[in-house]
Amino acid sequence: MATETLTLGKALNLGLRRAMEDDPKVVLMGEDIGRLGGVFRITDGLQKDFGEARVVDTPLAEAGILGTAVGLALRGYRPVCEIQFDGFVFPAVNQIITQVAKISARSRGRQRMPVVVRIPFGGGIGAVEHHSESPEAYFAHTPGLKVVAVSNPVDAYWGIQQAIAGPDPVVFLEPKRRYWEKAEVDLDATPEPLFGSRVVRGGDDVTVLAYGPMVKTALQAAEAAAGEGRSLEVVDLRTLAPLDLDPVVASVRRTGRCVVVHEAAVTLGMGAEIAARITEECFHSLEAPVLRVGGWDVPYPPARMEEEYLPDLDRVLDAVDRAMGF
Amino acid sequence: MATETLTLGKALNLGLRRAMEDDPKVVLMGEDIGRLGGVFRITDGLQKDFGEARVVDTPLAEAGILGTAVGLALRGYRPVCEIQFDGFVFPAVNQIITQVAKISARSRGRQRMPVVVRIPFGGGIGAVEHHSESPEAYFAHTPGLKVVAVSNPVDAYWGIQQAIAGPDPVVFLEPKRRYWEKAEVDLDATPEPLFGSRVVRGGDDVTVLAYGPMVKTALQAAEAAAGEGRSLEVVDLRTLAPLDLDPVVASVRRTGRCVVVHEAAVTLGMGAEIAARITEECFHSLEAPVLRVGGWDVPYPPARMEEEYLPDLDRVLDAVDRAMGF
Amino acid sequence: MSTLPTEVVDPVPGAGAPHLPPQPGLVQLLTPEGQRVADPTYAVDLSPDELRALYRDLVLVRRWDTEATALQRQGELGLWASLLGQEAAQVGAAHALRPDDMAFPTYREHGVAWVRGVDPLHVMSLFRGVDNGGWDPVETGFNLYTIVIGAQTLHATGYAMGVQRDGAESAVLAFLGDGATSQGEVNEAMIWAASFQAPVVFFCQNNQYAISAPIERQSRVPLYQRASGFGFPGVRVDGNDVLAVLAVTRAALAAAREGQGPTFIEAFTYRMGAHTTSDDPSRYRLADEMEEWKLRDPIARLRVYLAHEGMADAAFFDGVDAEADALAARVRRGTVQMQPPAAETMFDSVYAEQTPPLAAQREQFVAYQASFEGSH
Amino acid sequence: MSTLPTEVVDPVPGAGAPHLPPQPGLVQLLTPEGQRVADPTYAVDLSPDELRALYRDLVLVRRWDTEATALQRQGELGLWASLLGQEAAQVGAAHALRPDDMAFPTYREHGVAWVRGVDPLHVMSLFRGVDNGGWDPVETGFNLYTIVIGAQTLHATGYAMGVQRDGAESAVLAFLGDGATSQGEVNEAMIWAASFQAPVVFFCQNNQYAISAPIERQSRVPLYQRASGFGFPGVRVDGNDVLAVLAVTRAALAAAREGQGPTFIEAFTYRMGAHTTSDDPSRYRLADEMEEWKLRDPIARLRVYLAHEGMADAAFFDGVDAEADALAARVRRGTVQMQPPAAETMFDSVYAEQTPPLAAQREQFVAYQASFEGSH
Ligand SMILES: Cc1ncc(C[n+]2csc(CCOP(=O)(O)OP(=O)(O)O)c2C)c(N)n1
Ligand SMILES: Cc1ncc(C[n+]2csc(CCOP(=O)(O)OP(=O)(O)O)c2C)c(N)n1
Ligand SMILES: [Mg+2]
Ligand SMILES: [Mg+2]
Repeated sequence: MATETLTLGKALNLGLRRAMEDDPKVVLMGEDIGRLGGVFRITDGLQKDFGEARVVDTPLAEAGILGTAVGLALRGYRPVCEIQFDGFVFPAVNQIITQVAKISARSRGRQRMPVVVRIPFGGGIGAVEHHSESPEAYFAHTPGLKVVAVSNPVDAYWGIQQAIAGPDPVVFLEPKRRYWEKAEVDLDATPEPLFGSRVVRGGDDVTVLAYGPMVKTALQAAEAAAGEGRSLEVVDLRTLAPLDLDPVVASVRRTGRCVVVHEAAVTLGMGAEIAARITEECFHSLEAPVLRVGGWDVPYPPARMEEEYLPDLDRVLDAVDRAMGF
Repeated sequence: MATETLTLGKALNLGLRRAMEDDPKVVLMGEDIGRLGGVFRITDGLQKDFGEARVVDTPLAEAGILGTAVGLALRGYRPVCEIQFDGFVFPAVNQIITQVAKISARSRGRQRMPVVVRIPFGGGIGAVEHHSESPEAYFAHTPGLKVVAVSNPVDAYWGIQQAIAGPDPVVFLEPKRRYWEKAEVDLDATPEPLFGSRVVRGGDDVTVLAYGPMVKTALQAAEAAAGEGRSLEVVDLRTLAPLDLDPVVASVRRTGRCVVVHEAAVTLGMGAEIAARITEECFHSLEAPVLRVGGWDVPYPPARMEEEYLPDLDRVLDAVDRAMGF
Repeated sequence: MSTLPTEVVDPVPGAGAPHLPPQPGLVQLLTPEGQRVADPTYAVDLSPDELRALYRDLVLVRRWDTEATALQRQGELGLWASLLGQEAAQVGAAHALRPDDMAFPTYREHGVAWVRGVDPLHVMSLFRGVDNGGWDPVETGFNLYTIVIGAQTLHATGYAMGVQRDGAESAVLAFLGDGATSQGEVNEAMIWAASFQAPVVFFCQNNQYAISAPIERQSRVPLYQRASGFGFPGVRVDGNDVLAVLAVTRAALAAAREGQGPTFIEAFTYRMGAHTTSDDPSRYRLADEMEEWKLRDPIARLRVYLAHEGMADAAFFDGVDAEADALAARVRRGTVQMQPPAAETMFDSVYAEQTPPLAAQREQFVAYQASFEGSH
Repeated sequence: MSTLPTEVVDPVPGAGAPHLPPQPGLVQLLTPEGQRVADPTYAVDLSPDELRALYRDLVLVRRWDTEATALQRQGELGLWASLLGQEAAQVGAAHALRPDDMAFPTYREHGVAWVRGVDPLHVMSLFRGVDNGGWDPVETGFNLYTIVIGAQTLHATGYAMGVQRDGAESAVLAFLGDGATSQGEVNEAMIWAASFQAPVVFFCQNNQYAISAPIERQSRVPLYQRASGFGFPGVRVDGNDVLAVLAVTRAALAAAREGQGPTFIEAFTYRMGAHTTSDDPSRYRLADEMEEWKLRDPIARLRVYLAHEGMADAAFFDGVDAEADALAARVRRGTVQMQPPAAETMFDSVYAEQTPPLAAQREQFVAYQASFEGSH
């Protein structure tokens, strides 16, 4: 059994490598992903081993990356596009929303779009403007897309392979500030399904939902809460479209309280949808409204103010307190 | 007192005219808005009267329209951009989200962005693909933007003038299938504030929220419900960012039930945010969860299937029934 | 207000005031009067059968187009985007394609669809609002229509990159309009195609207008010159001359197949109808202009040539007309009968692997619809 | 896999293997060896004072840049985008601007900022993560930095359309990189500028790389040729020759002011440092290349010229160096002291008219922050 200790970034790198070995139709495309190996080195070494036809350093234009990916997909390829930073996905949004997301329905299933859009997302790395965005809600609101946000090396390793192997377009969100976090990854395990949420810590008092970078934050909050005798159940949503709320519903029916955490602006962030759905499903079990902890409704601030912008352990606990106090 | 019977489209046309008379810095920009007067004739006659410098037929590129609007705004102009149809706003989304929405915060208020983006939105006109979209949630989720959706000629006439006169960027959504609906407009009245919702029909059993084209649908539902002895209070939200939920909260505290209606896909549509907020504000008054009636989570279907896609009177009443049955 | 040159622009030769003599630099093999002329670079040598086939296609697609416009007026279509005047550009370009080539149309390439063997009824179903075009893009080598201006040019380029990776000797033809040349994505497609020397040919029908915007709004210089800025050849061809279009497109596709990279073709033509049936061109263009372009009709000149050369007689022409009427009748019959699929199918091809929430929505929808059965 | 020409591309003259003799078509007025040469089209006639002022600016911005890189290494900045090697392109272009002109930079135009009178500390505050650049764009005629590649070229063009509407005789200078030329929006900016004959000059610093992507990935032909496809002039200038850059930019801005429309300037230069302090250029470029470009240093040649012509002596050069050190010290002192504004200010300039929900969020935030006072 091959178990390795991998960072999240390295797990993605290995996952991409394995996907490329498994299927010669997999083509990686993006800015600086070849010779440089990507600004986060997620594609490190892949161009050397698979050649320039399969790891394509593109011209500098995100619409071009996604638009040509559509064409490659129509020709039978499985393009995996890297968007260098979250804030630079917007030039590609026209292709993603009007083409990638719609082509299967447009063609009544004759044409499929096995395109993966990898986006390092979220803040917390002290970066300049546009490098710390959390654009997931734009995609999760768009019918035709699937959206995944991994939180750990194991899901990163398997998730990227599953996303690539799947027949539908996937916006694959990578928590950039967790790229250097490590875990043991069993490279031969049977992976969990890509589109499912998972209870990552059991608890009884409040159900805390998170995804991507905030899973660690939620777990830290649960640890701290335990010290004060409060028991939080933490769910890693893993998939944002489709949302897998079954484990959440089961949990909330038990706890009666729910807090959702994400970095994206709270207004119309994932928390909004989750709150609406959970309230509908668990109406009679809820002791308090579903509370949301998110980024404030302001443009992501300069790096030296981001600590006050981002949800942290304390803000999660504050929401837990408010939920308990209802 | 000058009261005229105006269609919604004509009210916009007059409102634009008045805004241009009031402020020589107002410049209209868009595809086919000049000689043709726009595909919906909303700018009819304005180029003839104000000249080509103030009513600009642009090259065919939406990013170009929004990007040059930013520059004009930085030079002290007040650009009003027409996006020909909702589905064609996406090429401009990069400029709207990364520039228009952020420049005020980026410059700490030194630079303001009095840019209005007019978008005929929504379905129901039997159009081909991309001509029936409801993209409001993308904008309402974006800090820095204001989003307005008018439902009637009076709000259209005043709203467009207020949006143009204001100092912040406004995505101004026009319910295209209601362009031909008429109302009396008092051209000299004192308008209501732009950013406020309004109770348009009083009622006691369920609060129904709508905006843009769905206000009429909600009112029709209320009428039908009244026939069956059920009293619906209908609120025209009018503004989607900022959301003015005070009248809604007051209403729901009384009715205990709330249904939100929009054409956009239900997942992460405006209904999600409203449900989350109303539940938080009215938790102890709610007799049922806030229910959402929206477009299905599929790409907008071909015209001859749109009737089954779009919320209508029956679907609103169905949700009302479910709310009552909780 | 000093220098506002919004409309005072350099004339694009032949655009504002078209005159019959061909423009310098315009490739032409058949004059508007039906005379065969030579071009220093481009030639075609077609058999009488091939020439008659071209003529037949031109007449048939025009007849179909006329019928479609009529059907729209009668409420049977939601919309129609007429190709009137652009038949030669489309039929000529399509005849240059080999079966293994791939075409990426806009929303107006009914003539290309026809030549690629797409059933006209599949095009009609889109404009009727029944679906988004029901043909098989793989079987026909003709992608679905793309309505978002320019998006398909990137798809074509990416597809051509796939052709390269397959080591195939196919080429890709990307259609676009003159207005589309202003879209950023179209320019990116040209940058990509140049950078990767992808086997794609950009075929721009410059029909002088993007809805109401005259070509001068998009470019002050002839459009075909755009390509040189990206480092590949551009050529302007008489878009109403089916022979010239065929010759130029064939050459460009051959170059693409041979690894010489992209070409930009500007087919200089004219939209004789409205932009679509929703449009009112009298608001932005003069009748004179149309009168001049009528003299350059793409079908008339081939007819004159065929007749004059004795390659076709009255029986042939009558036969084609009869065939055209039969096609129109078939199109009409098929169109008026078309019904949309069951509404719940809108849930079925959003994803290849259906998601549980959408499956649940579908169930909810079906149950809700069923609740009305018998009631209304 | 047959013809995959991803790296086998036509050489852009002088990009892959730069050699000292100037490229044909490259405007140069001062050779790398410090010799004044004439150009058939462009001339400048500068007084010794003006030449010394140019030299001073070149040295000062380089010194500032060096200090900033050091400060980043010491953890005082989050990031730094070095202008090393591009001083002449930036200082030359900036000196061509008049006070009433407007410049739209990317994120690397510290040299332009300096010449426009922006306090270097305002640039430092951005890279320290304290704000997004605190200078006043109106007062300095220098817009805020734009990080989304190319977005500013449209802003510049729109601003220039405003200048037209004002009847003003100002011009606009839009900065962009070689990589940026592939963005759709940049091409749209050129289309707009051409269509409206807007008084904007596109100043592209071709520093041979977009992070790791060599210029050949963006274009197979020299970049300045892009403009001709859009119908306006393009010119390639030696970007390491401050005199030539000044001459060419002045001429282009003058033409813009006179209503002759846009120009595209390709300043052929080289990024001597990393893309930013986060980058590791050893992964994608060879040391040789840098060695060759060192011989074309933009400062050395002006120094040689000044000295040789007797326009500056050791005292002058020493004085400039001392000034540079003083500037560096001031930059260091100011930078390490900079603190972010109070966190709640992030709510304050999202809108000019604050919204009630955001005001409520601010209150909530302030109350929440206050709840910790004294506790940790
Ligand atoms: C991105 C986008 N913007 C706007 C439109 C609306 N629209 C449809 S056709 C058209 C004009 C297209 O002109 P051109 O490219 O010359 O093609 P033509 O219609 O003349 O064949 C416009 C503006 C669209 N379909 N897509
Ligand atoms: C839209 C967008 N995509 C990607 C990036 C990330 N990025 C920052 S700089 C850069 C390269 C820019 O190259 P070039 O235009 O040549 O300018 P240079 O950095 O060489 O001055 C990239 C890809 C970005 N800032 N914006
Ligand atoms: Mg056209
Ligand atoms: Mg560069």
